[in-house]
Amino acid sequence: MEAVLTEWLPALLVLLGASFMLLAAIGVARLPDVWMRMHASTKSATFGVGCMALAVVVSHLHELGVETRAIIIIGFVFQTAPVAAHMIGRAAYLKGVRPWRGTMRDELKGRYDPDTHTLASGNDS
Amino acid sequence: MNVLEGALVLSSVMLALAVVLAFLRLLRGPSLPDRVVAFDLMTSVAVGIIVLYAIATKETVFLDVAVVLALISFLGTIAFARYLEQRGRS
Amino acid sequence: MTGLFTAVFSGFLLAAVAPWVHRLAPRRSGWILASLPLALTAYFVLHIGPIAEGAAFRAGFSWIPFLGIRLSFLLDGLSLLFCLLITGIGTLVVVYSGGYLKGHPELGRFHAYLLMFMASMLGVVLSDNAIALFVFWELTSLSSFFLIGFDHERAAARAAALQALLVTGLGGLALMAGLLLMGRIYGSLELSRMMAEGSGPLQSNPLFLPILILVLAGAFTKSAQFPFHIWLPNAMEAPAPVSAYLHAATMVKAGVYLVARVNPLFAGSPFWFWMLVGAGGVTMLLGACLAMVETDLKRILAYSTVSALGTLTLLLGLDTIRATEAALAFLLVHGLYKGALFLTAGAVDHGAGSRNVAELGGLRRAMPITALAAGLAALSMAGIPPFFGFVGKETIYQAVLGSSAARGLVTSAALLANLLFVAIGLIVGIRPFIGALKETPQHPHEAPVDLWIGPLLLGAIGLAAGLVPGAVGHDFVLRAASVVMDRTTETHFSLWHGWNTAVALSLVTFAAGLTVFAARHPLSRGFARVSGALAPVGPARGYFRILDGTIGMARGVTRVFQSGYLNRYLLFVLFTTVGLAGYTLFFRARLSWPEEVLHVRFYEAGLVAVMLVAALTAIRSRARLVTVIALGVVGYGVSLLFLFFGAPDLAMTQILVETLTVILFVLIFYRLPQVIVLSRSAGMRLLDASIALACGGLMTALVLTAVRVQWRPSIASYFSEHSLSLAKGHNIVNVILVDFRGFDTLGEITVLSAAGIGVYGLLKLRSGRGEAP
Amino acid sequence: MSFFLWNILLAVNWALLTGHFDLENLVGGFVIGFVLLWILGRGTGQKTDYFRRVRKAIAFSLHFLRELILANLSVARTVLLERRDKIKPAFVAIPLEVETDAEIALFANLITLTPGTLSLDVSTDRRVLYIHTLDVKDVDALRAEIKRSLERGLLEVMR
Amino acid sequence: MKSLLVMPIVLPLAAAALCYLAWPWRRVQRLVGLLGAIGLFAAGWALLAVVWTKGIQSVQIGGWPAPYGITLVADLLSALMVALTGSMGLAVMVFSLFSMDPGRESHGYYPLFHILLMGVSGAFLTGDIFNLYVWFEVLLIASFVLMSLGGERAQIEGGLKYVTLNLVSSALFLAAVGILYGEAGTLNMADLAVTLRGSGQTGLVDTLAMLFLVAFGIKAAIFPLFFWLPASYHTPPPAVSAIFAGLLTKVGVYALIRVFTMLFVGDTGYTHAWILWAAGLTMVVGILGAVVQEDVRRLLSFNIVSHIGYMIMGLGLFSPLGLAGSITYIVHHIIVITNLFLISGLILRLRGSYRLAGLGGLYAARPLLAFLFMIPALSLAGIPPLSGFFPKLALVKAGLEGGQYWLVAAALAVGLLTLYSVIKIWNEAFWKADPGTREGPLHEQTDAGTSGAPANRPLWGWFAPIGVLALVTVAIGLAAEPVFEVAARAAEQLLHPEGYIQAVLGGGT
Amino acid sequence: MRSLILAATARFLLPILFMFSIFLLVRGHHLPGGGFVGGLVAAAAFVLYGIAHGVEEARALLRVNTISLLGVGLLLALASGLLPLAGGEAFMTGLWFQHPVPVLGKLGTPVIFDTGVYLVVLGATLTVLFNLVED
Amino acid sequence: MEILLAFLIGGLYAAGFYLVLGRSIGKLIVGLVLLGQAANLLIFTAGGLTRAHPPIVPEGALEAQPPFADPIPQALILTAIVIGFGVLAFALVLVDRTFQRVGTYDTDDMTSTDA
Ligand code: NA
Ligand code: NA
Repeated sequence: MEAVLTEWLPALLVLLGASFMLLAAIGVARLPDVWMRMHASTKSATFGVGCMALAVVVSHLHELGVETRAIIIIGFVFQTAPVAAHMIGRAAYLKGVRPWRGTMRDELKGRYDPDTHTLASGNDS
Repeated sequence: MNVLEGALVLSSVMLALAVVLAFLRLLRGPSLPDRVVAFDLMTSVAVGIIVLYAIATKETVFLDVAVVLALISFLGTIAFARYLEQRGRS
Repeated sequence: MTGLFTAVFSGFLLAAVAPWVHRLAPRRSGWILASLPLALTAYFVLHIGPIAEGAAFRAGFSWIPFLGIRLSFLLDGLSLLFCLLITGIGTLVVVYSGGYLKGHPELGRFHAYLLMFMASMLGVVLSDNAIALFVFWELTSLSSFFLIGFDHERAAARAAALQALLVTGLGGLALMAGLLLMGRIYGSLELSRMMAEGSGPLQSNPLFLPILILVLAGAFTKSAQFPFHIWLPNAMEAPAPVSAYLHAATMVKAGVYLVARVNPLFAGSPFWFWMLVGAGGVTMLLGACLAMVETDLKRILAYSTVSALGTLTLLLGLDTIRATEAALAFLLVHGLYKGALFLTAGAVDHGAGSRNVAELGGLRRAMPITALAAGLAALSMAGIPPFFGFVGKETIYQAVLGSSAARGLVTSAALLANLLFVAIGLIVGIRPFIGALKETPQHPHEAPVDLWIGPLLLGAIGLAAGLVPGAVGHDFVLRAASVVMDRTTETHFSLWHGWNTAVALSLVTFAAGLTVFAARHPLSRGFARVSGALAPVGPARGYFRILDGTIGMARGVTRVFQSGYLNRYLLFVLFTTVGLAGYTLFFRARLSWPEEVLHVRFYEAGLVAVMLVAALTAIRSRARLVTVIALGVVGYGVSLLFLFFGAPDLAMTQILVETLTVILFVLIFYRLPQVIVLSRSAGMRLLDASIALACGGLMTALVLTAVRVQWRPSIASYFSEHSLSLAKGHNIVNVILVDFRGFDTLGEITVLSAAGIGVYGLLKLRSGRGEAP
Repeated sequence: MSFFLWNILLAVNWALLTGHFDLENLVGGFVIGFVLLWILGRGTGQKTDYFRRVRKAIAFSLHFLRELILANLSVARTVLLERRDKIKPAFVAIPLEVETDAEIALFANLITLTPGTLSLDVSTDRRVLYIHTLDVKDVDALRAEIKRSLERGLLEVMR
Repeated sequence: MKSLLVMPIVLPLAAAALCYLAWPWRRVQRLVGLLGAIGLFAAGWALLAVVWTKGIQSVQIGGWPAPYGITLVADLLSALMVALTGSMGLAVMVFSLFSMDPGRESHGYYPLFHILLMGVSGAFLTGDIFNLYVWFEVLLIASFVLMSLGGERAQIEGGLKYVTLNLVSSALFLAAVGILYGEAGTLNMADLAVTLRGSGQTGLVDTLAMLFLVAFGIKAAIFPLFFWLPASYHTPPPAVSAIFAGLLTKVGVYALIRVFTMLFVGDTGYTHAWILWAAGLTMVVGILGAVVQEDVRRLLSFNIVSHIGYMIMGLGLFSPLGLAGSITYIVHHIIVITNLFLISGLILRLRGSYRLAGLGGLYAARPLLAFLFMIPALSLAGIPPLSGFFPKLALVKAGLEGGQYWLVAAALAVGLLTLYSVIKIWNEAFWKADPGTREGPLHEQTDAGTSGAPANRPLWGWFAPIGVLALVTVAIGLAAEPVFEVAARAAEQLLHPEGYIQAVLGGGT
Repeated sequence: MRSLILAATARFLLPILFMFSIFLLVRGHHLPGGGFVGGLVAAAAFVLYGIAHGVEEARALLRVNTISLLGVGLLLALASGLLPLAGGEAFMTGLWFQHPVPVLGKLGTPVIFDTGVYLVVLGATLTVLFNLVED
Repeated sequence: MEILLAFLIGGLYAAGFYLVLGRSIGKLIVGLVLLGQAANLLIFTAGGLTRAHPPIVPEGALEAQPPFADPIPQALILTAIVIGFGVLAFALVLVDRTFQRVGTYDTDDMTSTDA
């Protein structure tokens, strides 16, 4: 039981985290446009970091300081990664990066004011 | 070598690969946002690497570095995004 | 013995207050200020007796013992002769100046310069310490500069002042080196100490010839010997009293004084002989001939002064007791008549408004006293008995006839110069006053007393001394000559020695001189043609050629080095780095490959590879943001390296700083154009790349040596031992930062604060926009 | 909210009692405290929705965790298995019901972390959230699903 | 004593910090600035007096023993330099109070000025090689800001070159310190001296010496590393130029003297030969730059470079006389060049230009100014008996004794060209008739800096520091012996660092 | 155009980051951190807030002028160094209270010094970034 | 590892110097940053490397247990990093001012202040 808790569980979490990070990297390397890549980087990398930090939590069960730090990492990454994705994603759109040609539809098209960057909801008219 | 050590080695290989893949995207672009995404990912992986290193060396102080990196790299990405947006305007 | 100090420094003190004295009594300032030189004259006159008895007066104190500089004064026969010349003529010149420049707004300053000169000149001839002598020597050059440039709004005056300063300055520097070397050989800078040692140590020293050249360079520039004579005619830009005082009677004789003073140390050397005789002879003839070409009273006098200085140098070079006596006698003669002639020239200019000899004539009625003074001086110059000039000329002939070498040549040269002197004397001192009155720019009128008293007295003294040559000769000349020759003589000075070769030569001189005077116009044209033809290679042109050449070279050198191109500056810096450190490392230190201490792990190698590629990307990328991101990758990579090798504080700090750096870059790059393409030639890029790589290679090599070498254990263990026990902290790095080496941190946060203020200031305070809020 | 404070206090108290101030004991203390409060709270008859909200929050968290894992699995599938020309991304507008800044931000962030969706921006009038979908065949069904599961769940916890 | 040694660093820092707190109140900042300068002046001279009477002083910051903690050491050279720093600081501060525009005054001029002084004093006093780096950076950042504050085009352009080259220097310095620590394992200079002497590895030590030569050479502005100086020193307001000209390069020279008398003395035949080459070339190339300038401050800037050559000449000669000459030369040059830059500011105020072509008539109109110009100008040219003559004499003497005849010839020739260059200013600005074409106070190089306030501030405040400095120039010329006495003893201490080492490490090591 | 999402997040993150910075400062003497790192994190917090809400608001939140922070920080650091002079000790000699203070741990002049560092770093970084963003 | 780092350091120095030598002020400043990083790594490496053992006195111990990384270079680098940051912040704004005031980013066009 002790070995499971201090060895197998951390090992599993570490491997899981690393795998998802690798997955994120593969996604970023392979997917065809910036928004699709962000799906990979945001979700998988965040999840990967989360797993790793969790591994710290489970392998150092008796130090509050260490655990808090791991939890801070998890909380912070989950809080900020989507915001970062939002900022980059919108900047990319505003900058005029072309979506991948396979993109089915674009309900954003024409909603941004090119000068003020205000975004219309489309139901104001 | 126990289970954890094995997992750590394997993980470090994967993370290294991840860094390289992200770095390749960073080099190739093609657009600036692509590079920013790649950079952002690299910092995330770096957080992972540091956590891994902390576990491997049993030096919990390294974890603080990961905390700082996680806290601060966000700020860098935001700055990049702001820059991109400003650039897009002109 | 404070008298000598007072004698020298009272002049400086009075100079300092002269402008205020002048302001208090603008009309009488000349007379008032002249009381000092008059008093000094009296003071020195009082010493005539004792010194004639063979006494010498000393005073001195240690001024800068560290450099062996004493402010030591020695009044002996030689200095006394000069002192009387300086103070006596000084008195007259100061009086004269007050009248000559009456009403001039800068007369106060003029007085100051004149008095400063007088004091400096006294310092030169009284100093026994070589460096003290040099100090005063330079001060005379400086006062001369201010006086030549007195009419400073004229470009010619400024140029002449500069020229005089540069030429004499050049010689001065050479002299300084020469004197220092002499001081080294003798172990003392006191001239009298050197004399006591004799000429042996100096003449046997391998540096003798360089020293001789250096010292003579000083003397020749000051005394306007060929080819350094060029500054003197141009110095005629100065007001007449200056020409009379500095550029005829005293300052230009400083070089002669120097030669005379150090003669005991150098004499006997053939170099000494030939350099003095050669330069003196050429200068003597050249000056006399060029004087014939000129039409301006002062320029004629200037060239004749050059000639006289050449004569003096030649005579000193002959190095016989007779020649030395002749030199000193002629020095006195020349001082008297030339001073007077310059002053009368000034009076004529003042009264008639012209100095052109062709335009002047018949002024005797309008300016009788001036005419009298000029006539007295001219006759002395021409060497007519019973004037003192005759005595001088006789002794000169006796001296050249007694020359040990090249007697014929020297004698003919002296004859030629003297007969030209006769003509010149007539041209400047007689001709303007006789004959029919010529039309002049100004209605001629007699000068006020200030302007004629000086020349008249000088002329009169010239006559009086001729009448009693023995008194002058014995008390001054012989005593001075004994100093120069370092032995005593009993020559008898008199107007008439009976019929001898010298008298014959005098007659020839006089007759030929009159002939030349009669034929002066065609002769002058002939000389002018010759000098005109020689001008391009002459020293007058040479001065400008050297000056312009230096400036041109300076411009070229400056353009190469201070090109304005930052790239080139950096190339210089890096070349120097690689050159000096690289050369030293590879050729003077033994290099060896260090043993690998820690084995490389795969992720470390990968990280290093990523960092290097990122650095390359930073170089190659044209988009700024990519550069910044690449920079960020390198920075984060560095922090990971810090982490891997046990430096969490560093890693943390590096991450924070790197991120903020990226933000800063991003904020700045908002405002810059996005893409920058600066086309640079492949050659330039290659140059940059190779020098950059060489520097990088140097750093690699240095790190490799540093890794290998450990001269002794580092101080690190101390910090480990005491961090907790004494400094109460577990984190050794932080303890070092806030305690062990907290002082560094204090400086560091100061830097940060200054940077913050700097950014604030740069952004907020802009020209055209920013005043105080 | 006083119940929440009480609960925290009890958790800390528990940790101190055990003598080990670590995460285990804090979490354990919190659970024990929650149960105690729930029992005692019913006894005193004080009106509070604290217990309901905690239950909802836990439920929502579990739901979200499931979504998160699903999201990552779906990304994995898309990245590793899906052929490129089969992927069907889109930019989609989602009408918003959440109102406050914090709600909108939280909602947008949760959307990003759930399968196939990535929040891009909120319209200036705060009425529409624009998202990017990675590989969704039926956009309208997605819209409905998001509003149903995520937005509703969030609103229940927050209000 | 322990507290006196830190005062030259603490007082300016306190003044700077108080100025920060008094940010919105310009008058308070002016007062604090002046008081701070007075304090530094007093501390500097008190320190010199103590060192003179009681020998080398040292204090361990934080009480940590050497070589572990940072040592402050004042030998005579250091104390002398600090005293001069205080003196120039006070003179230029007074000048600033009358000449600085309100814009700069309210944008950090006073705190930055004090930070500059702090850095300079720190560099002179520290006995720790890395701490020296820190003080260098302190004075550099302050100078960067002072250089570019105001944002004129010339300031910015010059500032960029100044910043870039000095940062390259810092990177090299840092590398040298890193290598030095890696090999010697210590940072304390006294300890390093002991260690290097015992290392026996001449080649490696020589290599380090060369790195330091380049790093400090850039800061000292020697050939061929000086380019940043003439590119920038003429661009900021006159008070700033003056303090830069007087002090900054001297810190580089001081650092060269310090390391090349303490650390790198095992192979002087090699290392110091390079210094001699640098000395000669610096003199010559610098003065050649000066003679072609047509702008007062540019001309003076090149003169700074040229005269750095004299200052390191004595170091290269490495003899008691040579070093004493160098030290005396530094003393003289600090005072004289500061004054000349102050005078250039006064000229600007009176005539609205630094360009020689646009100047003239000052001799007739401003006899006092002409007189006050001539003193430092002639002193710069080494005219006796002013302050510049005797150190040059000492250097020439030392050069002759060392058999360096060509170097002596160069030194003498450079003296003549220096004379030419200052006379050029004299002839053009003072003697030449006033060309009448006033370029007004808003000439291209004047800027926000000099246009703002000065017109309504009294001229005596400009003249006072100039006059005092001129007086000092005359005084230390006429009474050069005390200066030489101090310099000679300082040189003695430098050539026999045992005293220094003893004062730092105590008897043991 | 500001982002609502970022603004809300920043409002939430500011106190967390700020507290973390103080944590780093306090325990820096024993574990990685210290005044410098702490100050930078605090600065990052305000910068983030400034980017999200505008510098005006961030300044208002900070209340004090950033340049005063520099002054206070430097004076604090200086005072900690000068204090031992009164007791005849060398400049910057560490003086420690006998008993540790709860939360903060052992207090002494080096801790005060580190606090000065913290304030200067915060002040300088914010002076730079605020003015740059505003410009 | 030291050898590898030595080459990394050399590479960073070379890159930094190359960028500084280029004419663009933007690249110049990037080059200065690289130089600073290279210098920091140099100090770090020259002082000797120790893997994974930070110089911290463990809880309960009286001094750090060897092996531990040399704390001195770390403290020096920390100071250098901070100083470099301050200087860089200023230099960056200076570059910005240069571009705004001079209107070019080419250092070859900035020769007006020289002879
Ligand atoms: Na992310
Ligand atoms: Na080593």
